Amino acid sequence: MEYTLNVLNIKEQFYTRRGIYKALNGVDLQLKKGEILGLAGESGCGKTTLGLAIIGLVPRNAAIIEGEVLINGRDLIAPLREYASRNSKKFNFRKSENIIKKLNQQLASIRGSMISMVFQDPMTSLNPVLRIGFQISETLVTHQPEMLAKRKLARSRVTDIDLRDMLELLKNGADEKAIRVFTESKGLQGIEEQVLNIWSRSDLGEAKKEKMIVSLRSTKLGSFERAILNGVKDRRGMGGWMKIPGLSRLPKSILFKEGYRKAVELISTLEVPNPEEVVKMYPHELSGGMRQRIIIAIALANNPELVIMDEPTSALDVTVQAQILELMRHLKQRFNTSFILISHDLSVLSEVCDRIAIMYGGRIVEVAETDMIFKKPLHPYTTMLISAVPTFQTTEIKGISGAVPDMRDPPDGCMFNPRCPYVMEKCKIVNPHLGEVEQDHSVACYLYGD
Amino acid sequence: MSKKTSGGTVNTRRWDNIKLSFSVFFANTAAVVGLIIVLVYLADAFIMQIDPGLLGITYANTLVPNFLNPVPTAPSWQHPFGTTYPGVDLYTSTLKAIRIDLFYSFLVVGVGAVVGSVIGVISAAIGGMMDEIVMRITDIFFSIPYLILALAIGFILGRTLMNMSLTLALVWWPIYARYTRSTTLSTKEFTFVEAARASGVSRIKIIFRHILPNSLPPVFIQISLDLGAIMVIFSTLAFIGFITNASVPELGYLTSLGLNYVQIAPWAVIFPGVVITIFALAVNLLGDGLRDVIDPRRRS
Amino acid sequence: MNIWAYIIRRLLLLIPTLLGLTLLVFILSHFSGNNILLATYLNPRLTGTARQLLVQKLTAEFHLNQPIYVQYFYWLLQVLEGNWGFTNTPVFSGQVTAAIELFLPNTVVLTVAAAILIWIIGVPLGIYSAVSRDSAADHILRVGSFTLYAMPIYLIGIALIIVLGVYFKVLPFSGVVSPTLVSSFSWYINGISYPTHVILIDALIHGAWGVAFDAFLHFILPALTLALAIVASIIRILRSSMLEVLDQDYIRLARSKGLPERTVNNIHAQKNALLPMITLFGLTVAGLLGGAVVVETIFSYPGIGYWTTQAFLNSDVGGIMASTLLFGLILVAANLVVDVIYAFIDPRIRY
Amino acid sequence: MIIAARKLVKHFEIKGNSVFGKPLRLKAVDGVDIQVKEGEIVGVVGESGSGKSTLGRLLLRLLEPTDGVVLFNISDDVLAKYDFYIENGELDRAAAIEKDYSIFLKKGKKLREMRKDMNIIFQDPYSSLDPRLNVLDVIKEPIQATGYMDSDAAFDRCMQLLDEVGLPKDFAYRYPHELSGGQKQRVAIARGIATLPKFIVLDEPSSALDVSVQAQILTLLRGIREKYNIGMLIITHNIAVISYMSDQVNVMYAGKIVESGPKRDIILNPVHPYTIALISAVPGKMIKSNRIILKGDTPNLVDPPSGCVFHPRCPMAFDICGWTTDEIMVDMIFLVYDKYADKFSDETVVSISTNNSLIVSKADEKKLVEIINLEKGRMKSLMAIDRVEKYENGAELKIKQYQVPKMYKHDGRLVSCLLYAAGDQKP
Repeated sequence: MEYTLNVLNIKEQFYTRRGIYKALNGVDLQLKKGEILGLAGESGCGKTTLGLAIIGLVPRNAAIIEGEVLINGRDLIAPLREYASRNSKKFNFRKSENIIKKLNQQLASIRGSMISMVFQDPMTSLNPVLRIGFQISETLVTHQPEMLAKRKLARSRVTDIDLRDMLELLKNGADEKAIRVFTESKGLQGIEEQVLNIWSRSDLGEAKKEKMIVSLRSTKLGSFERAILNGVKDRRGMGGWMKIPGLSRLPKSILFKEGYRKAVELISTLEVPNPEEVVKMYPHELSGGMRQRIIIAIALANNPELVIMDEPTSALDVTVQAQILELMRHLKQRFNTSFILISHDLSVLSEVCDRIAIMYGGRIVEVAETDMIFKKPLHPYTTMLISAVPTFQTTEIKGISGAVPDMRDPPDGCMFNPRCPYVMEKCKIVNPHLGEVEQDHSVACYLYGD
Repeated sequence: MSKKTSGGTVNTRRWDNIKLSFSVFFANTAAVVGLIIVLVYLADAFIMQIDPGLLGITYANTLVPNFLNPVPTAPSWQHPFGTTYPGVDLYTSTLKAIRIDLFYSFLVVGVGAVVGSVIGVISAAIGGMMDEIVMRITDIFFSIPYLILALAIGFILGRTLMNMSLTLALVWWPIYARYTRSTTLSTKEFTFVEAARASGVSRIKIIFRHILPNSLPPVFIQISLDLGAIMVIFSTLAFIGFITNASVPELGYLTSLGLNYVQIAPWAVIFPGVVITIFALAVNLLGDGLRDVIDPRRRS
Repeated sequence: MNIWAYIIRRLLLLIPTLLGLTLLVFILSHFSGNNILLATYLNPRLTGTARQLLVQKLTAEFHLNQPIYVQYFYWLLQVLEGNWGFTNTPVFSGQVTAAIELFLPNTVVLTVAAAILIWIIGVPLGIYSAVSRDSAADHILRVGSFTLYAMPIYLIGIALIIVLGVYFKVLPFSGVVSPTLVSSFSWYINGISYPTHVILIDALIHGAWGVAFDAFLHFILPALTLALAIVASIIRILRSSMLEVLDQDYIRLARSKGLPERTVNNIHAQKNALLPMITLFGLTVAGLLGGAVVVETIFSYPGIGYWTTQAFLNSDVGGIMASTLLFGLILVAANLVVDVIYAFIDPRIRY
Repeated sequence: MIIAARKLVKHFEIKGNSVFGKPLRLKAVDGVDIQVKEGEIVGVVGESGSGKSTLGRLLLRLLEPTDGVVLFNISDDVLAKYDFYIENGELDRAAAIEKDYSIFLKKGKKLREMRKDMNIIFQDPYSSLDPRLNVLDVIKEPIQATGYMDSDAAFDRCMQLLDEVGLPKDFAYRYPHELSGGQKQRVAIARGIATLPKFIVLDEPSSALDVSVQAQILTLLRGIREKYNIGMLIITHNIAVISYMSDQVNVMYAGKIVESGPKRDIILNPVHPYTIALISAVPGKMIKSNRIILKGDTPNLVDPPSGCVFHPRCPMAFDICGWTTDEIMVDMIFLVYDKYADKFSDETVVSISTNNSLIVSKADEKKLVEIINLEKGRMKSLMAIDRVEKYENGAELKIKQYQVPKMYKHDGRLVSCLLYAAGDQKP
């Protein structure tokens, strides 16, 4: 089985003044292509830490002492692990900071293009002093400059007749593929997505759409501009003179202009009203729901393999949460991207996830398909967690007695043993490993064998 | 009975807490150095007050000039810091001056802090028109550079040490008023204040029981931090000629004595200056360490 | 909210501040009775009956026999008309307005030069210190800025004098130009063509390159002292503000976008850390003006600050009150400009 | 009734746009009627900015209202009399009742006595306990401040309360920072019930807690209600919590109660379009099929929509729900310049002429009527266009006058929606 993401036995610790906080204690996780995996658990169970560890964003007091994060076979966090294994005794903030800086450099080409993340609080996640369009096009210019160049060049080459032909095709009910074939035959790759996007917009009238498609043809490019764009398109020069500060300004500004156009298309597919105006706005001018859409647009901009969403709806109202969840269901159909959806709210996960993993004490205690988790929960913690959530039907809810373990001094054996009603002697000694007890249903509990 | 046993556990828990505070503080080497230096200065001031003879000094309140040999001489065994015009031994003068400077700095901070924080608390607690007026008054004080304002007020009051510290207190209180006001206002926002109101606690009792105990500690830290800054400004005023009395052992004044000999006797200006700098530096380092201790974020 | 409405509101707030400022100066000059106010406006060169006559005239003009608030009103009228009284100090004796005309340009040049130095030195160092947190360079910068912050301004000045002026003898440290050169330019002596009152600039206007160079050498130490005195706090504040920004969610998002570390620091972090520094500029102006008093005194630099200390030491009430008012006005204006600029620059409209 | 609010209004003044003009008013609570019986749990559910927390604070007089009354500990027949007087304009008699029962008219000793009978438990246990007081002092505070018991008795009472909320006795000397979130909330509950009040406001009592702890806290609160018959008002955004806890439910939107009635009726069979959408938006597998996704965000409370506050987002809105010329103009502009741009000349201008009419210049009124009829289904605002008349070289659109919904009785509940206006009130 080919996995998009393969997390192997990852262990992470935080060094604090009050001792070593053992945040992750051996997490294994596999994710198939196009799958949505839910990650549930109470606060302090390590779900956010895991999400951040996968994308390599660790705080400076963290050490990953063991484990691998493989994305398409590439080990992302190797430098951190190697550093921690070399210095298992002493922890040095400055050295750790240097390692993290290096890691940030190394992962720059992967983050945003292969793997990206959506954070919990939309109010603080966007840079307050940069325009929405800038923040979206930034990630496009960094990872796909050639795509932007191609779009602009195609617009300069396309003729009125081509555009009218395409419009005719669309009016006659041609699908995406037909348009693609048409543009390829004319050598106009890059124009089709622009045409299709305008055509599929629901916030515009037909007359306006036609006008916009016909006016896609841009005025002639200057020969200098064309040379730059051709260079960017063929990935020539990107390594060399683009890096020189003064020289790179011009191509960058051309690309950013194009990025704004692409940003409009991106957020219009996320049902943001008036996308043309929104890209020129600053974050504080938008509501929380709209900001979260922008952040999702940033995450999806480069069609990544994996998007990690950390509590994407927790800060939003119920009706806005419903909007975002609806949107995610659309995205799941449209993009062939895998998602990890982190939430403390099982009911949110039940709406969109294919599988759900339950975390407790820095470990995954149960993974199964969504239906199975609710119909036939195996781990005592899962069972108790589900029965603690009030719903419209329930007349009785049960809390779980006891408190979450102090991860600076976690209990021996199974982390849940002090609160578990079925606790056995061996639960207090050795941690059970996560084993498959039924097809696609794994649990870490001695009640179901070793 | 139950009271006693639980009291025991409280004490151990409190002791753990104190131990943690100490370990946080002592982990910061710079802060510890700061603490030691501040203690040394305080000890010197104390000795000068109680029995200056311990350090072989007879007149703790005046400089002892030597008009037979008024020109500054270089440091030697007899004069470890050298001498300054008019033949004053710098080492003993500095020891004397530390007491004077510390005393008046405490006076400035004390008067300014008491006046300022009382006004700040009242302004925040009452709010409305009162608050607006206090804000405008402090605005006016902030619209003049403090050194200039100090000169102007000092000019009216007359040029003595006591007036100089009164002047600085007058210039300084708006800073504390603003600071206390802002911490008080932010404490007022906590829901425990509202909860107390819902529990029927009277307005005045809420101020004394809930708001003040939570908003004053950061003010106290700020005040102690200002001690260094005040001493610097105090000596600056003395340096540019606030003091007319020629025999007062004050660090800024000592520096100004050697100013005309800067080319031949740099030590005469360096030593008193460095003594002030070290104190201000130590207070800042100490304050940084203290802030670590009360800031729960930096604690963990 | 409309930005112009904010600016108008800000201008309206200026009225109570200005009234308060003038009232404070008036009360101060009035504190020991009418005679001090009178002294401000009494031409010190007059004697005898002429003096008597003037006293009578002033008493009538300022309504000195009437209640104090009436006096304040008439005093304010005089001040608005540009009649700031007389000053009598060793460095200048005559109309206060003439003294301001003579000294203010020098102070402006000094503080502007120091301000530029502060931002050129402080901003990159502060940002660098934060970005390379806990490195050796950061430690050195922190110790350095801590020490500078703790030093009295006069000690910084004296230290520079001892090192650069006395020990290495590369820079002069008194006055604005070498006394030996004074005789070589008649326009200075006669005071005929003296458009800016700043020798450095006037010499340039006259094409006296040698004088200009000499004046420039004289200018370096005061400007450097003033800059060093303020730059430490700029570095410290910028460092902590940058560190705070680097901890924000949007920086994490920028990293998760895969932006190069350089872009994260230069665009995402710096913009946010530097914006609030604009408001800090107002504080810098206060520090610069206060510092100028000390620096000008040490280096005998003929600016407002030097004049103020001379006035103070020579019991010249006209000089003291005029400079207090003048410094206040400059500071108020600077804060106004800062607030307006900030309102325009920061997209988050928070007023 | 233990507490009853009538026409409660709270406007907050915020800094305005103009220089000299009046400050803007944020209408947090705008004409709310609500009541709680002895021993009853009444739920208030709403999204952020609906004014539910402000309402809770008004009921306890932690805020002074802009208008309206809150009557405390009033028997049902006196309340009925009061309502009758108000309805028939006998204000003197109503005022006499207010004098006895209104919490806003109480002063001094009476006010303190009232405080004994009501209390609040806040959302955030982290900031609702003074970090400098230990648990014992926290719980003792209401007992001593209201003079409920003397100092010696208070200590025993505190121990008893700790036991009641499930905390060991030695917690009495701990400080808040030594407790977990759930334990803090238990302390807050102990403080809330210390004087055995008749009425408690629970302001999001479990929102800051994990689900396993939330379940403990909610069960504890229900137990306390059973035991002491305390009337409770629970404020939350979580409909499942409301459904678990309360007997009566009030749904708030933009400062107004839009639907109010017994829990069963409202949760299982909501009738107000907003309630329907809100309940269908609750995540979970069960009710996904016929979910209603509302467009847009909650309105700006400084300038709330006219008529029914919900009409701009309402999927069932019709002609007189509150459409104004501004709203219709926005949609007309879209139609004229965008969707049907090919049918109008470039010089066509849409403008507001009077309170209830729009002018579309240089346009054929027949074409306009055609388009309006075609788009009515999608653009609800167009329904408010009464008729189209020729006007100079263009057309004038006459707009119907909107109505403000009152609380209508419908199917065992009160609902503020014109759809349910009864016979004689029917528009």
